[in-house]
Amino acid sequence: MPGRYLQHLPKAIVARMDEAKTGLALSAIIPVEALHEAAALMDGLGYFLEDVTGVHVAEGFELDYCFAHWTRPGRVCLCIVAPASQPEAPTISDIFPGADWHERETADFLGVRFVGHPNPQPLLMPEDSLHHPLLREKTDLRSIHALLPQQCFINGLPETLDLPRRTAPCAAGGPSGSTRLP
Amino acid sequence: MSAAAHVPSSPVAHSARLSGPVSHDSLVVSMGPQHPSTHGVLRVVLELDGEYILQAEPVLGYIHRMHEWMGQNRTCHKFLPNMGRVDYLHALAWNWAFVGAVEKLAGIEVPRRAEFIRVITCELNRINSHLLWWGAYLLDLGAFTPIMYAFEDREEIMDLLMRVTGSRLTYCYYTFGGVTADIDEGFAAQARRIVSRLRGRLPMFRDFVTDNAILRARCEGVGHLTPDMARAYGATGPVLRGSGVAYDTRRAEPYSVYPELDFAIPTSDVGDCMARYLVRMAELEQSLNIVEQALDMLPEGQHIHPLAPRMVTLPKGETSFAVEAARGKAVIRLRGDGGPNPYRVKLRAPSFSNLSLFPALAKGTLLADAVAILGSLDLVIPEIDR
Amino acid sequence: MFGAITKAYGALKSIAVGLGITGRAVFQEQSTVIYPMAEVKNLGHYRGHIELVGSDADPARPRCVACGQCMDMCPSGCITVETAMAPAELKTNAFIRAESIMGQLTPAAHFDVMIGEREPKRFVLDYSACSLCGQCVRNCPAGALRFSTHAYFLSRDRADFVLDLKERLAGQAEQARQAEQARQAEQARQASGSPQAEGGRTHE
Amino acid sequence: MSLDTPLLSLLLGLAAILAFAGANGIVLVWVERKVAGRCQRRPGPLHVGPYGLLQPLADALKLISKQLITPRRSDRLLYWGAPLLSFMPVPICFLPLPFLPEMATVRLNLGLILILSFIGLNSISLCLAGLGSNNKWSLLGAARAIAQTVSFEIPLLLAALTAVFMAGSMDLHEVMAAQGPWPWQWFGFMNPLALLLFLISAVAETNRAPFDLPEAESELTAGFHTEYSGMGFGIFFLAEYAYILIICGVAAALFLGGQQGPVAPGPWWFLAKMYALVLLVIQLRWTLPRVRFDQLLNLCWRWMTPAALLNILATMLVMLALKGA
Repeated sequence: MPGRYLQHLPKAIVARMDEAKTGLALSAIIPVEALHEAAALMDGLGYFLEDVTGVHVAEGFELDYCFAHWTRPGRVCLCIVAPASQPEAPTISDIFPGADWHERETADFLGVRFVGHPNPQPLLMPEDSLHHPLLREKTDLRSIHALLPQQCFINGLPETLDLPRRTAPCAAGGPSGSTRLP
Repeated sequence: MSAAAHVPSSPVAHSARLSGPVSHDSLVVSMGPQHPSTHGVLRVVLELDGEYILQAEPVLGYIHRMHEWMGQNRTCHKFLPNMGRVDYLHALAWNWAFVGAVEKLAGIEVPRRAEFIRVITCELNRINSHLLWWGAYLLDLGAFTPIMYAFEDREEIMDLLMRVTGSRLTYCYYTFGGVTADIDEGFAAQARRIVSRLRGRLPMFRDFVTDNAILRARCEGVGHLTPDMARAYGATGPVLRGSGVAYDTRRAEPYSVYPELDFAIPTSDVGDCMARYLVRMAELEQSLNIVEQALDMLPEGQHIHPLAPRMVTLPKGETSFAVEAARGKAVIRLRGDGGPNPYRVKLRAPSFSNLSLFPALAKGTLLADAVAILGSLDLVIPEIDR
Repeated sequence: MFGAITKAYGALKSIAVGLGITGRAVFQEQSTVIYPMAEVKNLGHYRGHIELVGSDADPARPRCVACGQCMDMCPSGCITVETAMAPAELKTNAFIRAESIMGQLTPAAHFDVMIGEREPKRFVLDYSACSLCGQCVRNCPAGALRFSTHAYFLSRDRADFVLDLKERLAGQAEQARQAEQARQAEQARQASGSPQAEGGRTHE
Repeated sequence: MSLDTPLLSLLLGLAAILAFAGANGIVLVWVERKVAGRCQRRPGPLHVGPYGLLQPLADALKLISKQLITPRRSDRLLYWGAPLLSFMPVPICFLPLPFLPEMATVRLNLGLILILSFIGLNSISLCLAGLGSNNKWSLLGAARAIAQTVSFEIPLLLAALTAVFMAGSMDLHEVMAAQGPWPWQWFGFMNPLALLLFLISAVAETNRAPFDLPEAESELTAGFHTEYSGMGFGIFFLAEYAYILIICGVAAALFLGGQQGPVAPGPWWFLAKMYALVLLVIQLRWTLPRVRFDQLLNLCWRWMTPAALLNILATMLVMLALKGA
């Protein structure tokens, strides 16, 4: 479902993933500028932000925003690449307040700056620390293309991107279903 | 608020790390990092007007160990023991999350018996975790005795888990392709004894604590969490289910043999501390059911796949694997680059998201309520700081 | 008014029930073990620090083939094995297969170790750094390591936790030998007292 | 048993009272810890002396020998005056308690008023301790202590007044004498609501769990005595136990017939009833969670004060009716 919307974002590369292998239903590599819009879109679809993962790659900083849904199966990953020369990304903490801490953590570990963040203090690292522990040596960096062979870097087609709706709600998997406490 | 407006208005605001401006006639107190109710080294900076909380800001990082850096600088086997130290109360869930992620990425098969053993031990560990939460929560609320009763049962379960894992708290039991030791008849018999013993104890817990008028007064209507708010902050686990959302990773992203097991997801629509309390107490019963079923269904076979590699090499690519830990959805995101070390390991800790709710929940409540809310989120600080 | 009375009654009743439960507990058996006076009984499955396993032929000589894999596998780097060539008479023609990571970024490499070719000169465990994960025990190709049940191991000095496991094995073997001797002496005394008992059993 | 010179009697009595208060503190610490242990199915103090009986002595020794630390920028006078002030009223409160049949140390016809007025001083000492420590948690504890004590004095007094009306005297000896030896002749049986209100207020007045809000260690770390070390803390502790005993003694005299009892009336009955109430108070602490501050005040103003007033009215009406009949 989100794929149909996401692929209309300018320059978005949306790929359907093998969920059994990658744990993702949909991966969308989008331009940095489109992140805010895409996050708002995910919010409108009722997804919640699971986490933000920053990876130091040869191209710069790959930031994965993983979203999941309470009733819809499949995890959706929005992926942006902030160039090493300008390690910046727009904050989405105005859309998902929970992103606040995830972004601060990513800023701590990688030194990525989140533009417009309401409280850009270090979260896990000491206040006066200038060290970003997850930065890699240049020789140690891999290209994003080498790291993500599963993503086929082409625009998907709308009909293939529609994820099937689960017939029953996720929760009611077992015969007992869910019990509502008084 | 723009970045410019955020420049701290006074030295107090800066040192206290509060995000909002501090009024000149309010009291700024630092709850923690050594405080009886922050259970570990969490610091919460509070701005108080009398006993009313104007703003609260958790300050993290006191037990930050950079597990993610360790993860990408050692082999999977060497990183595995770290997982018992992330959430030390439900160590097996994190064991499972990491082992599962590596198995998923590297394509390692797990024998069916091992899956059942994992379910049994993981659920026993969940019971243990919930029992400790129960005791510690009552300690937060000023009752000293329940934690002792909880520990009586916890000791039994720890004895049982020590039988196969050798440890009592920070287990390192699951391994890539199975579990490290098989369970025997004695284990099964002891597990059944514990299940029936606990079934007998739960009514006592209910009479002693759950039905207590003071506990009800302290918890009911306190820390009301709406589903919308839970979604905005990414809350999971009993915190989310206490707000009426039946979201459980064991059902939503089925893994292992959970689809074959019959258990319910307790939820409550109320969304206050009492709802979260009741959800956890109901989960205890469900976990007992799961353990019993899994023991009944336990197939013969190997506890570890004979072809399980002694040395895991991660292929290129990435994967996510989520398990339902006692505190919520624990996810390991793993990226391989063809070498034995992961290129990136990301630990998505449920307590991290659940605690990020706290400033919003605590605002406008009394100090005593803040303690009740903090306790009801069931935090494990090493998991938040990682 | 009536509602208030019912509420107050309910509250008081719940408090009375609670008092009943703690009151009963006063007269129940204690559930704690008073540790230094009483023995902790459930340590049968306790997994303490690792120790070396003696070989079948000579219990004082470890089975270890000094392949160094435990060192490789240890997440905390708390094992140090110094290698020496074993006495020639121990050399066999059997090989066991071990795997090593040989550095950080290359895939796992296999290598074969000849049993009895090498032995550990020293086998040192720094227990203060050990996380008891058991990777060394599980991955030992020679089955030369196991967990001890050494539970009451306390010291104020960090240096006391650096254990020479080879020495420990030799000590254990010596203890076992002495215990065996004592047992045999006891048996011999009994045998001489009662002629029916089998007296012909000799040492080894 | 009566001594001729009032001064001698007073001095002897005071000495006896101080000895009793000290010994009582020591014994109650042991009882508290033992009850706590047994409630939690563990042995409690065990190693010092038989059944750990000497443990409180060892603790007292430890407390005495500890360094007294005065926090920087605290108000020294208030800080060190507070523990003394908390213990000072104790001997006065003990004076009118009817320990012996013929003799209270000082027999006053306003004995009850004396006790209840001096017991209120304790809250002032808690307030000073919190204020003087220059610690934010202590300050919160001090604020709580004042509000709590001021509120609960009212139902406490009203409940006591009920018994006073029934007996027609404020002398504890006479209240005692107005009750019969059998439980159904005790005021607590005739008017259980008053007894209940008195007990709840008593627990709140002495800052015991579930109303231990001024110290509330899971919220305020240790509340008003966060900064105290050594005997500063020890005296607060001693005073707390003394107040528990006093208030339970008053309850025993007012509502449980005091020295009156079946078979053989006498001082042992009074002591037995007093200590039974103390045990109840101790067990409450190891059973219940703590109430919240606003709930505590709600309980006082919206439930207990009206109930006590109604109760007093009903008692008067019944007594008038009985008198008329």
